[in-house]
Amino acid sequence: MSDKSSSSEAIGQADNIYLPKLARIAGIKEEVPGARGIKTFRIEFLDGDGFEHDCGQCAMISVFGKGESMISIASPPSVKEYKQFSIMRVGRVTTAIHDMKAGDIIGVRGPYGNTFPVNDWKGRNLVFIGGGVGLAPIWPVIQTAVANRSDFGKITVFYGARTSRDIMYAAELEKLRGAADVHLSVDSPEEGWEGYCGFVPANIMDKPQSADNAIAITCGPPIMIKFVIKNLSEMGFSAEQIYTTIENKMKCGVGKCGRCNAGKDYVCVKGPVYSWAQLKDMPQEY
Amino acid sequence: MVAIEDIRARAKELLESGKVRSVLGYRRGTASVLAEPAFVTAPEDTAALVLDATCVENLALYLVNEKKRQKTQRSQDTRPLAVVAKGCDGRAITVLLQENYIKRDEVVILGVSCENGGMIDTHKLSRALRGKAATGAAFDGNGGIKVAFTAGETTVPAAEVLAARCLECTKAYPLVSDYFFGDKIDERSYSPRFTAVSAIAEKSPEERSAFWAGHFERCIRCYACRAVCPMCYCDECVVDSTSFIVNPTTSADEKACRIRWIQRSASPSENAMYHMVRAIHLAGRCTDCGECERVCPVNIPLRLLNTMLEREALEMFEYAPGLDPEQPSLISSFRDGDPNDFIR
Amino acid sequence: MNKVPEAVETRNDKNEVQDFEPKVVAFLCKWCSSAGSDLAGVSRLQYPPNAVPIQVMCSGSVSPMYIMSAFNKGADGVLVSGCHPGDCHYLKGNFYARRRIYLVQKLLKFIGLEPERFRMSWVSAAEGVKYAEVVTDFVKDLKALGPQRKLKAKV
Amino acid sequence: MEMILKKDRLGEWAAKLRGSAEVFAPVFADDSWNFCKVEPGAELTFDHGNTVRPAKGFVFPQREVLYRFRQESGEAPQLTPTLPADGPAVVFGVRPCDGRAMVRNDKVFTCGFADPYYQARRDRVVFVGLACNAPPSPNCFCLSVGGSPHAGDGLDVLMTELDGRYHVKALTAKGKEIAGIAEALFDKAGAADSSEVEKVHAAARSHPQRSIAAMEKVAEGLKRNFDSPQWDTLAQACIGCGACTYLCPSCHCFDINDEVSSHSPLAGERVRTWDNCQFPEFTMHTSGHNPRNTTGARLRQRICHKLLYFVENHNIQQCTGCGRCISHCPVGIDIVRVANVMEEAAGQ
Repeated sequence: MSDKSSSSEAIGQADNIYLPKLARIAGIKEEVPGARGIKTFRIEFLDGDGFEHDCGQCAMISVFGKGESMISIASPPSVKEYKQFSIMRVGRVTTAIHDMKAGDIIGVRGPYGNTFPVNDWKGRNLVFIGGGVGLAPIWPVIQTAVANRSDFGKITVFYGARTSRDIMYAAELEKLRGAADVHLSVDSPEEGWEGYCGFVPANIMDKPQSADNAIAITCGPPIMIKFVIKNLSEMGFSAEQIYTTIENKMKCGVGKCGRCNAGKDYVCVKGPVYSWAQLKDMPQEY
Repeated sequence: MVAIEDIRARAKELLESGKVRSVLGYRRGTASVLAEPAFVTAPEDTAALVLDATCVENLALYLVNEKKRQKTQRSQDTRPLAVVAKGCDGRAITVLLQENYIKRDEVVILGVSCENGGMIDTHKLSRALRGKAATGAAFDGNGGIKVAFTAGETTVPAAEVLAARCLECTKAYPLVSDYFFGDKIDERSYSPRFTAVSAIAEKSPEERSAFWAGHFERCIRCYACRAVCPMCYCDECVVDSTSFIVNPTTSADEKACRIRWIQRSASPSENAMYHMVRAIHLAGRCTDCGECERVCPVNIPLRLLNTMLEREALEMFEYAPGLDPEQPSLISSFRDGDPNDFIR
Repeated sequence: MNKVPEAVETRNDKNEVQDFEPKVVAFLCKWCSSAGSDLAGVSRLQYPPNAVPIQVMCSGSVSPMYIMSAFNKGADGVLVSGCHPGDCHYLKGNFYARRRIYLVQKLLKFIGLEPERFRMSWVSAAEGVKYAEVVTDFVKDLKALGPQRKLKAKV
Repeated sequence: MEMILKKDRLGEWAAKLRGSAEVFAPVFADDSWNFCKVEPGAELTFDHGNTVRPAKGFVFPQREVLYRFRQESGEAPQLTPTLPADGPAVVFGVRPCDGRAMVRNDKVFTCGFADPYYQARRDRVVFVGLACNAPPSPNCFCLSVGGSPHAGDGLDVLMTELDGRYHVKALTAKGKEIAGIAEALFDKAGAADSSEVEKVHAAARSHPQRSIAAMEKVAEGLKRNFDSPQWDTLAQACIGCGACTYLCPSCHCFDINDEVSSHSPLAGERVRTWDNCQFPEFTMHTSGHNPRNTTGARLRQRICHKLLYFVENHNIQQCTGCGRCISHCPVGIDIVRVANVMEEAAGQ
C-alpha cells in the first residue's frame, strides 16, 4: 500500500520512486554504546512533506556519498510529527549515520513493505518477543497496543540482549510495566542483574504463555527467531498465530532490483511481515 | 594423436582403486561446439571422456574451486583430484603448486600433449562463419579443420581457426605430471612466440591508446575473465570494492572504511583500472591458457595484456612462469642485472 | 604540505594551453627520498610545488594499485622515489620496487599512456638538490604534455 | 497495415528516419554482431542471426545516473534528478525473442511502482523486428516457451524477408508513424505477398530447434525439486561469471551505488548499474549471512526466476528462448538441459 505523498517540485517529481525526501535529524539518543552500538534517530521531513506509514513498514535511509539502507520505522503510525529509526552500527551507511549529529540532513524514501495486521488482533492477548535491535521493528505495534490498551487482552513483552548495557529502550520498557508484563533477559549472568539469564527462547520456555486467543510477534537475529518459533509451537501456538518480520539484502525497496526475493515474492514488497504459516512453505532464502 | 582410450582406462583405474576422489576431464556438451568440463566420480562414466580441438577449458580452475568448496562444506573426503591437463593447464597447476595454493599430493595430473595440434578459438570460428554459431569442429588430418554449422559444413585452414596461444605455443605438453599421454613434440610449425602482442606493441602510442580505449569502453564488467582465471583465486578482490566477502566477525569499521578503488559502473576509466590491476597481479603467474580472452562476451583481447608482461618478464628478467614448482615468483625475486636505466 | 595550485587551464585564442599546472603525486620513501625533499625545503631550493608528496615506508611498498588509482583520480604525473640500490633500510625493498615499477611502466605505456607521465628515481637523504631537479624536470615534461585524460575518471 | 519494401530501398528508409531519430542496426564488428549506430551511407544488411548483446540495453542501460547530489557544508543537499534525455531511436533487426522480452521488462518496470527512467527510454525507442526465417542460433528454443520465429509482441514493426523484398507490418502507433515517414518507398502488400509470408512463417515454425519437452510440467518440477542435490551437480562447472544474465534480454537485476566526485563540497551521483544473481555476494547480508552461497543455489535462483517465479507472478515465462545464456556460457551451463532434467524429475 504505497501512499501518494504530496508532490514537491523543489526536490523533483513526486513519481520518481528512487528520489528520497529530505529530512532533518531532530534528535539522537544513544541506546547502546560501543562498536556495535544502537542509536535512535528522530527525523522531521523538511517543509513538512513526508509520508504516512503503518506498523511494520520500512524506509530507505539515504546518506549521500555513502549509500542507502533499509530500516524499519520504529515510531507508531499515530505519531505524525517525526519518524523514529533505531539503527545498529554494522556497515558503511549505518556508520555514516552514527557519525551524524542533530540538525544534519539525510534522505528518506518509502514507506515500503506490508504491515502487521494490528486491527485484526483486537481482543486478543499479545506476546511480543524481541532480541537485540529486533525490538525496533515490533516497537510500533507495542506502542499502538498500549495506546489502545482496552482493545487488547493481556500484553506480555519478552526482550533480551547480550548484556545489560546492550538493552535498548530501557526507560520505555520500564514505563510499559503498568500496561504489560515485561520480562527482560541477558545472555550470560552478570552481577547486579536480577532478571532472567539466558537466551530469549529459553526465557519464554521459562514463562510459558497460553496460546488460546493469543498472537505472538517476534523479531531478532535469525537464529533466535528459529528457536522462538519452535518453542512457541511446542506451547500450542498455531502457525497462523505467530508473526515475524524477516530481513534480506535490499537495494531498491520497490520490487525491481531482484535481490531480496525468497521464492517468488520480493520481501521488500510482499514482506517483510509474514506469519509463520506463510513463511514455513516459502523456500529458506532469507 | 593422443589415444583417448588410454586416458579413459587410466581414469577408470584411478576411480576403481579409490586413489582419487573424482576425475576432472572433458565431455561432449549440449550448449555449444566446445566440450564441457566433466566431474567424473563413477568409473563407468569415464567412457564419456573426450579429448579433441574443442577441449579449451583450463581445468586447473576447478582444482581451485573444489578447494574453496571443500573449505566451506568441510567434506571429509581428502583423496586427491585427478585432472586432465594440457601444456598451458599443466603450467597453471605448477604455478598453483609454486604458490602452494594446492599441495602436490592433492592432485594427480594426467598430462596430455597437444602434439602438433591445438585448440580452436571461438571468436576466430565466429569470424570465419560471419557470426553464425558452429556445432562441430575437428582436425581433418592434413592441416585443416572441418567446421560444422546448422546449415552445412566447411573446411578451414587450421592456422585461421586455432587459438593465438596455440599458434604461438612452444611447449605443447606439461612438464609436471603423474601420467603422460601423447608424444612430446618441441618444434611446432605455426607462428613465432609473442606474434600477437608484438603486432600491437609496434603501433604508435595514439593507435595503441585508441585500440585499448575502444576495448575498455565496451567492457560490461561481468567479471567472466576473473572468474575463469585459475590464478585469480583471492577470496576478496581488491577491485571488488563495492561488494566484498564479509563474515560475522567483520567489524562495522572495516566495512565503513573500506577503500573504493574503483566505482561499480562500467565506465571506460573504471574498466581500464580493473583490467590493468588484474594484469599486473598476473605478471609472472599467467601461463597463457587464453581463457580470459575466450570467455569475454564482448571480445576484448585480454591475452595481449598478460602476454606483454610475460614477454617483458622473459626478456628482461629471464623468467618464465609454470616451469618449476620450486622457483621463486617473479615479483618476490630480483637480480642485480635487472634493468636500472629507466630510473633517473 | 605545500598546497598544489588548482590546475587552472586557460586557453588563449590560438588554443594553446597556457600556464597549465600539472598535478603530480610523488610516493617518497620515508628513509631517503622524503628526507631528501625535506632537505631541499630546508635549504630553500626553488622548485615547482606541483608534487604532492605521499610518504611510504619503502618504495617496495608502493602497490601498482596506488599508481593507477592516482591516474584514475586525475593525476597528470606520478613519481615513485626510493633509496639507491644498496641503501634500502629494509635491504631489498627498492630491488623489489624496481622490478614491479618497471612492469607497471611497461603496462601503462602499452595501453597508450604517455611514458613521461610515470617516473621513478633514486634520491638519497643527502640529495636535496637532486630531488629539486627531478621535480623541476618532471613538471617541465608534464607541462608539455598537457592534462592527463586517458585514465582520468570522467566526472 | 501491411506493405512491401524492396531490399535496395532499406538504406533510403534508414536515411529518412535519421532526420528525426538515431538509427541502430546489427553490425558485424570484433567477430560478433551487435546493435551499433548506423552512419549515413553505411550499408544495412540483415544476415546477423542474433546479436550478442540484446536490445535490452536501449531501455535498461548498464549505467543509469538516477540523480546528482551536491551539498555545501551546513546546508541542505540539492538533488537533481537526471531523467534520460537522449533523442528518439529506431532499432532495426530486432529478433522476436528480444521483442517478447520487452513485454516482460515492461511488466517488471511499469507494474506496481512505475520506473520513470525505464519509461522515458521505452517511449522513445522504436523496435523494428525481423522474423527468423531460419533459427539464428543452434540454441534457439522460442517455440518451447510460447514464442515463435515471427511473434510480434513487444515490437513496433515486424519485417519478414522474402526474395528481393521485405514484407513490413506495422504493429503499433509508433510503427505506423515510422512507416508513414517514408510512405513513398513502400508498395501495398498484395494477396500473393501475404500468402508467401504465410508460407515463410510456416516454414520457419517447422525448423527444428532445441526444445523443452513438457513446458507445463517444468514449473511443478522446479518447485518440487527445490532442495534436490541435482542443482549442485548441474552447477558444478559454473564459475559465477555473470555473462548469462548480462546477455539475457529479460534479466533486469541492478545495484544502486554512490559515485562521489568531490568531498568538499560533497558532490556526486547515485547510479544504477546492472547486477547479477550469479555473483556470490549478490544476496550477502551485512552480517555475512548469505542465503545463496553455493553455485547450485544461484543457478536455481536464475532458472526458477525465469521458469517458475515469473510464471507464478505473471503466468508467462520470463525466458523467451533466445539461447544467448547457453551459447555464451563459458562452461556450457544449459537452461534447456536443466529444464528437461527438472521436468523429468516432476514425473517421478
